[in-house]
Amino acid sequence: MRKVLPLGITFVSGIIVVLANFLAPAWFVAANREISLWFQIVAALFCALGVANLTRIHSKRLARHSEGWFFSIVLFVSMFGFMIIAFSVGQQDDLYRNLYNNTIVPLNATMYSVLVFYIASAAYRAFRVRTLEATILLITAAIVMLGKAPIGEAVFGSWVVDATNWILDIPNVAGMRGIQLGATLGGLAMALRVLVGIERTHFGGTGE
Amino acid sequence: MVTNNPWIWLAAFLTLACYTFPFGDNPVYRFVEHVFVGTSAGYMVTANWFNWIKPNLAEIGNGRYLLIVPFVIGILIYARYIKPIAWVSRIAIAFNLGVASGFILAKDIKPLFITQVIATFQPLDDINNILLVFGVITSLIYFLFTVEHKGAVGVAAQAGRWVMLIALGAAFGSTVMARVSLFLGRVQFLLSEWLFIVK
Amino acid sequence: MPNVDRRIIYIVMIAAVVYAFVNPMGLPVTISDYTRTAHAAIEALPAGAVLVLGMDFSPGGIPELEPAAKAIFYQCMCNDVKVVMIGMWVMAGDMGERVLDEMAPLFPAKVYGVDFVNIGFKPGNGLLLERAADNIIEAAVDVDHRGLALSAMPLFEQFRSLREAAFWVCLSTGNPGVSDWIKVIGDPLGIPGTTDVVSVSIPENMPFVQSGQLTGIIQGMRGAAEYELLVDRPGRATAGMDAQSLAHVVILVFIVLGNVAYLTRKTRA
Amino acid sequence: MGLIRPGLVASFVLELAFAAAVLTLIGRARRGQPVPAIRRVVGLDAIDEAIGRATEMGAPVHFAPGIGAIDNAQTLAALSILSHVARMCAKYDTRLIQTNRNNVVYSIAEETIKQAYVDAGKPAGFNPDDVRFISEDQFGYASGCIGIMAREKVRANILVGAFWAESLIFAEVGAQVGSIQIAGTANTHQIPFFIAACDYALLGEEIYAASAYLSREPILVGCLIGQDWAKMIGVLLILAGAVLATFGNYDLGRLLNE
Repeated sequence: MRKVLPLGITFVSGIIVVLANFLAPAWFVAANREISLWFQIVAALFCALGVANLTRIHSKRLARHSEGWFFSIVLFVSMFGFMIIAFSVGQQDDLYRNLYNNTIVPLNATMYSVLVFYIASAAYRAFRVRTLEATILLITAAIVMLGKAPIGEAVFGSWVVDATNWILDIPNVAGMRGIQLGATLGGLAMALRVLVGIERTHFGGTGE
Repeated sequence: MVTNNPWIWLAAFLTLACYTFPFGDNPVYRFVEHVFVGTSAGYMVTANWFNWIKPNLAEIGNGRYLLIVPFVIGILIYARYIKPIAWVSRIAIAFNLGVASGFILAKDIKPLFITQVIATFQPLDDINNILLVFGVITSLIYFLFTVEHKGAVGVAAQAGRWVMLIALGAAFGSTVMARVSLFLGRVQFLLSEWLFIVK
Repeated sequence: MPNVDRRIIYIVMIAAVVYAFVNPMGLPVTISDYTRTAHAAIEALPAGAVLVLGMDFSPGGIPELEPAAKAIFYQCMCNDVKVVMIGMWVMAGDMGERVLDEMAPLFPAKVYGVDFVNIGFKPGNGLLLERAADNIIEAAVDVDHRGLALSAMPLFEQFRSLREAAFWVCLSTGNPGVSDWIKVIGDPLGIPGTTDVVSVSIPENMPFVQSGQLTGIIQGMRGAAEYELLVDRPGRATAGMDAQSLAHVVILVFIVLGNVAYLTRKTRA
Repeated sequence: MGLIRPGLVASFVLELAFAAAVLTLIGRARRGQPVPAIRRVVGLDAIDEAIGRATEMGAPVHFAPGIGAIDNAQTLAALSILSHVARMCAKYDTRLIQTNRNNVVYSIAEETIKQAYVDAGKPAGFNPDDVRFISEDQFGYASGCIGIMAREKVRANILVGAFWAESLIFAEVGAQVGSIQIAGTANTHQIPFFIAACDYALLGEEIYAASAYLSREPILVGCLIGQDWAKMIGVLLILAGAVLATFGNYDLGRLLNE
């Protein structure tokens, strides 16, 4: 029961989606339509997993007064605070829009933008012509960088742009396509393993 | 000249606080990090609720009782927090992964494999076409794992590796622009919306 | 100078970008064929046609993608093309509202629900698109990001499914994103479309341009700047190009210095 | 063929053939029947070498399985490579620090390492405190990891799995603290940083080959051989199609579009 039921559900739901795509019979298509809607609902209901996980981890931290417990309070206040405000005023209220645009937007955008510092310091420390391969990589990267920033063309002339476009259009398309054809096959094989139930690692952590 | 909008001040504070991190981990950064994690998790819930869950509950209210089934399946995922019945959360995972894998098997092969193969059927009468065709072939050969890379196969595989290195170099160069763009966006915000230095 | 404090590197980077913003050099931006192709395809849409904007990004994608979203919206409104925004990313609805906040007031004659609409986020990734290709009102449970009923909007009297779209543009940060649009809408239904991708994803999407599955491509912030110039409305992407230039130079200089230091040490040792 | 949708006939036939090949090969491998051998991927030697060097220096090895969830094929590959690394570390009594971003991956990694120590005959050598869950947040995880790399004086840094923007942070800090670094990912946009900043990089699908080679797991081996055959067919199709196109014939493309 604990094994067969989930594997059966995976197989039946998946096979309908596959066959409805390739085969024409109307009832397949109808079943597929309903299953797709169900999938959307199930996926949406997973939305509180983040809140649940964080609540679990951070309430433990609070209870034990372990290092950094104060930050757990910060987390709870911002998480539940945001939800309470959003639920009480809705998504079109000015309060919500201001809160979203001035907390989530700057935080999300700035967290990732910190990477610019790492790429700058890695440029100095790590990107070295240690091997022939690293050298090819760096030379191509340098040309593309010059081709993408307007200053490259202003200083070196239009050949930088032409070279960049050629790199993107010919060797890049060839290399990326080679990688992607392989990756697509890998994805298909993985999906097949899950569908027929020989891949079960994803059930890990749900008890035996 | 700075803005007197308190919301912009809040956004500016959060932005600057994030930038203390590269200079060393510190309490201000840890504070905003937790605000970030908390609000993002809360947002997932509210956005899904307003745009999807609430209207579908209304549909059930309108008599589409069949929709109760996916609601039950979806809620089962939370059983993983209750030890004795943790296994029933597998039902939700199983359904979700079943449909997702079915979707990959249904949709990927044509546009991501066959169309790509067909697009490589280029007449070999032009140096760029020849490079493209043999570039794709050699990079595929590089990824053959049941054939030893010796002799002709070895030469082709080595050529394939070089072609891919050029592609990866292009990815490297493009990433620089991506990372700088992220930073530019924040500097634009600080200089124009907060400090009014630049229009 | 083998052991420069990394903080000095960071400060040089910050200084370069701020300097370029405050003192713009106004370096010319030449427009690539990729951007021209995308622009021309949208320009050729007849009045009354529907263009679908896939808002598949979050705030991290704003600097590279929002300027293009605004420029495309502007172009469509000027040409009486209708715009429907929908997204597989959870923040899609709010990303759409940011575009409308700035652009809708420029077109007082254009009406929400008639000329443009922001459906916002709906779950399901590629399966959302598949259902929307069947029936867009059902796929959205008849609700847009503002909580209004789609079935009451004049736009959806004519436009019942993504099949009826004339063109699509996916503003893509990653996954889900442009590959789902190609897999579900572009390739099987034969509806032309293009994408604005963050710069990281440019190389991996070029094979789809070569195969014709994408009609041109808008390449990150540079592409967005080119698009702004094509619709004759320079905005944030164009304004960022000088800072891009200087930042790229700084990084190239760091690479060169790092390698000089490395090679010197190697020859000495 | 009215049953199959027009335009998808060739796709459906090829997919069925692929599925049949993969499933047959997995079945054969499971029953111990002969299947084609998988060649050794070059980077694998580097893994053993790196562990060896850390052992000589009495320093720990750090292993990161990427930040993907458990349904990501790259994470699965990472876990089977982890099993090999853990067995090597157990054999040489070298300390292994393993860090995680995903809760589920964390619990499976812990089991994997424990089992490896048992297999190596040294169950007492396993230290649960060295398998660590850092943070669900991408940058929270990254900053936690680089802290460990610096404080614990890691000398071998093995990064295999699905990495995103944090790849550069790891690779740069690893290079800074002087670790031997072996990294691999199938996320194309991150491979260049691994090639530039690490001593050895497994490129894309090589991580799957490495995991199949090391684990001899029939599922992995069968899949990999099936994919290999499909790639060979891809090569032959492209060659034939290009030659035909040179003579102005595009029938092969039309046939595949049926």
